Amino acid sequence: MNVIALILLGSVVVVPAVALWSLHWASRTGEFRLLNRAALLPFDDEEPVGQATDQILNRGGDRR
Amino acid sequence: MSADSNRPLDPAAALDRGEATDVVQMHAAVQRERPEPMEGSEPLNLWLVVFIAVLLFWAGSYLTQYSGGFRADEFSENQINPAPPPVVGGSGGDDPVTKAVKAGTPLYVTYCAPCHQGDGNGVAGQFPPLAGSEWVLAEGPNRIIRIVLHGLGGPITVKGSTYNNQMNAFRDSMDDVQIANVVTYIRNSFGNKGSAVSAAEVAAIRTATAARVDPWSAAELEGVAVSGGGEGAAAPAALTVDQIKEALKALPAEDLKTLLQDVAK
Amino acid sequence: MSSTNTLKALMPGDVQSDPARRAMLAEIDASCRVPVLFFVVSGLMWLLLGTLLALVASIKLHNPEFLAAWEWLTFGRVRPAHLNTVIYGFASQTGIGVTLWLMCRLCRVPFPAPGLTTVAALFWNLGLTIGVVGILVGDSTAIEWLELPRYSTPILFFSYALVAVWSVITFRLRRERHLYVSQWYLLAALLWFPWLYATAQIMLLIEPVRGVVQASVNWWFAHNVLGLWFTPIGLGAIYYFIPKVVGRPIHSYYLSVLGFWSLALFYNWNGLHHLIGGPMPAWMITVSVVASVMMLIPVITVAINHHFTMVGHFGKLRHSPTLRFIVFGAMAYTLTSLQGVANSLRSYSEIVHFTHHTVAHAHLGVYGFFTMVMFGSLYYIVPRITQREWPSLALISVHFWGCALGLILYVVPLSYGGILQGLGMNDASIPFLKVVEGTLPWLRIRTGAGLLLALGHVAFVVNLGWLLCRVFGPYRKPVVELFTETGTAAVTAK
Amino acid sequence: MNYGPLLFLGILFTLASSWVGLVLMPNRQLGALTANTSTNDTGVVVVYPQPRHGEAQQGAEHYRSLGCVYCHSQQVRPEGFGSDIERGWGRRRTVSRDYLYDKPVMLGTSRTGPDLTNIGERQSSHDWHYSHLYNPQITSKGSVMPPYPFLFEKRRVPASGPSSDALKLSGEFAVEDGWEVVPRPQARQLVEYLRSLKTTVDLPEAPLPKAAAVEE
Repeated sequence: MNVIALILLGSVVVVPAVALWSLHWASRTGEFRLLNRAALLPFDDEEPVGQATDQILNRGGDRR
Repeated sequence: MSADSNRPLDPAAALDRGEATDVVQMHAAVQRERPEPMEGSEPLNLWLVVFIAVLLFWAGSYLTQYSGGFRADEFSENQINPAPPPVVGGSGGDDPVTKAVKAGTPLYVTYCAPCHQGDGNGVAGQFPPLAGSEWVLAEGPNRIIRIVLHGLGGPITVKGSTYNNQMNAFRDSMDDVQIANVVTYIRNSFGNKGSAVSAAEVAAIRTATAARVDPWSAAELEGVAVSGGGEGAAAPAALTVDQIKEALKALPAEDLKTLLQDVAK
Repeated sequence: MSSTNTLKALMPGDVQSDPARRAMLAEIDASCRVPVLFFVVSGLMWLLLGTLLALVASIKLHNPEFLAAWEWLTFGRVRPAHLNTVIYGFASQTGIGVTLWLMCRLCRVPFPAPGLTTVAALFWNLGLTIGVVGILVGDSTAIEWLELPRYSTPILFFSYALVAVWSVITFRLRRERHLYVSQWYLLAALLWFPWLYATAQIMLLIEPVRGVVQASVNWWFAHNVLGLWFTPIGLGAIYYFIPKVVGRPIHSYYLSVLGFWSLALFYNWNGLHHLIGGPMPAWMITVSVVASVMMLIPVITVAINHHFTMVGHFGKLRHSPTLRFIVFGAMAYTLTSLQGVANSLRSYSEIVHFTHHTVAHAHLGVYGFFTMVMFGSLYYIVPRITQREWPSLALISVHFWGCALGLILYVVPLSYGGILQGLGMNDASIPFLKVVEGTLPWLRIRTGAGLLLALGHVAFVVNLGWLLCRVFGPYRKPVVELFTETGTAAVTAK
Repeated sequence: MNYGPLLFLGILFTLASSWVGLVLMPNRQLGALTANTSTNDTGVVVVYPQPRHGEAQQGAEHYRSLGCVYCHSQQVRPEGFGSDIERGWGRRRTVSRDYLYDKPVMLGTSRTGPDLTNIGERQSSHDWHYSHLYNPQITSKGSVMPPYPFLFEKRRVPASGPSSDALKLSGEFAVEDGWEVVPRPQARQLVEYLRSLKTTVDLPEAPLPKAAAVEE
């Protein structure tokens, strides 16, 4: 058995373990709470949710 | 949010050009909108999860099957089901011509095609054609074998056109069998129809011309009988006695011994 | 309207309307004005030069006698000069500019070091000028994606270090506890690139490793410049601008998480699929093939996420230049990634490897995806940091259609021609010169497509130059009247 | 995902994984590779590969500088994968050991022109290479390779008579009487490099195919 094979096989065990642990940690410490807050981050007062911005092309017709 | 941001900042200080004092007016320039509220943190779709699981399974099996044991010297991903060892010109009928043509193909592509082109028509003004060439199709292969062994230099007329270029010697690149195969290939391809050439013929000419270093000239070759000659008898008529002597001197002792034995036979 | 209010209630108090908040946004935009504009404008200058070099190289491929007498304009020098000007001159600089602005906006802090970063941008351009001239005079390293000669790279690295350090400091200073998806991608790009670049420099140019290990490092690096530098910046921008322009949060947070981590895990293993059939031990290539196929996970995830955010809002493509470019880029990302998965399969690679198909694929990725996303971002960012509107809508249309049609005309025929070329090459009974002859029509179409792209670029540069002239002139208000009728009017009416 | 340090560690860890897998591991496996020593049919000990010296090495620098690698690959794919071997680009696939002393390794990713792994074996004639570099149309009509006139010098035939290495140009490529085209040192070195490109030696991991005994 080659070193590389061992490392690959080892990582098959270690990587999911680390992933599971970090998921557990994340849910315990509230990383997944208030996701809406994070999702709303791009919006601000000037350009709030529910308002499309940057609508500058093909507006000529509407104006007249 | 830090405390100081609650204090209204001076908008003029915020803009280094200080041209707009009214922040609302300033931002009006970038406000163009239409209402449409929505929000989302949709859970994962079940089908997506299934798809990912299938991919992961495939990845594992592909990795185990085609990794060549993670060895540094295993270059084929198929070592579980190895390809048959490549044999050039293995089977292909009993006909020696067919066999030789098959074995000669890769040799032609490697050594000859760069100049004489894949279709054997050469390049006008540069490299003479092999297709229909009187030099190739001569009754016997004595001249063509010599050309392949030692190359050719100086002007030569082929199919009515004159060419003046330099052809390589291939005596070190190919052994007798290979030269026999490639000459047979040339004599039986591009519409050519000629007899097969045997390795023995090549060997005989190779031995007879062993001392030769320079490429042939067309004039010299004209002096070589197109066919005939057998073991050791292929010494070209054009050679003088002195030339032969010199050639013998140049031979390594062992080769000379073998040659003498051959002649004695 | 009620759901908007619900969302507003979820936002922290200080996000809600107050003058301080507005002033802060203005301050943030103003703080990155100089460095971002410097990176963007110099990036576009490199784009023009790169386009010119590309046209020369493209013409040379079907007219080999074209400009053949000059050594410094021979194909083997123009081509790497083109690649390096567009990759390190245009794409990287524009990418850095967009990254800076997004970072500041999302972290809610003004950029802490505008002056220093502008100096860094100066050095970046200096290093690159030296490097590109070096390639043209014959000092190219002939290592793909890393052709810039050794003497130019320390300057680039120094400059990059300045930019990255201050971007990461901006991230550390963030006044917003929550992290948005774009920030993950941008932070990752900022950290991944120096590692890649330093490793490749050391192992290939400073103290070269032995034999084919160089090829391994080369393709690990080259593919990751795309995968771990441009892709995260591009995706970060898409994740920001689609919600921003359509006015609606991203479809699913969970898909974002899955997409980000699967990209981080798989993309960096992809590089060695460029060596299929090559002199590498089988396992290295197999690992890369597997990782390339696994890229289906992040690609499909991200595509679903973006698509469902857009659903019901496609009509906005008509009105928003940003959205047009960004959505085009997002679609090209999906396409080029799927094409990449196919190209990395051994049986398909056998045909398309070594052909112009790969060239088309690379352009679909770097141009169709990344460059288009950058253009879209600039249409959004520049008016905000300069407080000026785009002067000409017609030029925006010319830019979009020139680039979009040019790219389609580039990629589709050349991909097809590449497949024909590959099939021809794999049939030993077809002479090589016949195969070459067969590629000529596709190469000519490519030159035509290049002209269309060049037209788009010129339109964009003219529009931007026009806008910048207004910046340096007196402040003029008419921009508001020109383009808004619902926006400002509605707000002030309330 | 609001915890910065975790994000930071994840970002570094993912790249570290491929850095170990695709950079450090190959270097560990292949970095210590050595030349192969074998005895050929005639009993001569062959050490392969050998570093390039002199003109051939200088030629490699011109090959790099002129960007030949953007159109010409230097790798032969295995039998049954593509048609490299049928096309005569090499008699066996190339393996890691073939590139032991190359700096940089110019495997190439494009075959706008043919593969050059074995060009020294396929075409050893100086004249052919000179004509081909001077103008590819002389030797390969219809090629898209650019001509390299700057590697050659057009000059008056010296009083001592025409140079031995003057190009034999005829037809549309001929130069005026009393003039000749001779290769500059760069052309000479480049051709030496091209002629040194050969993979004709057996390696245990990539044996040459055995020629079937055709003559009986």
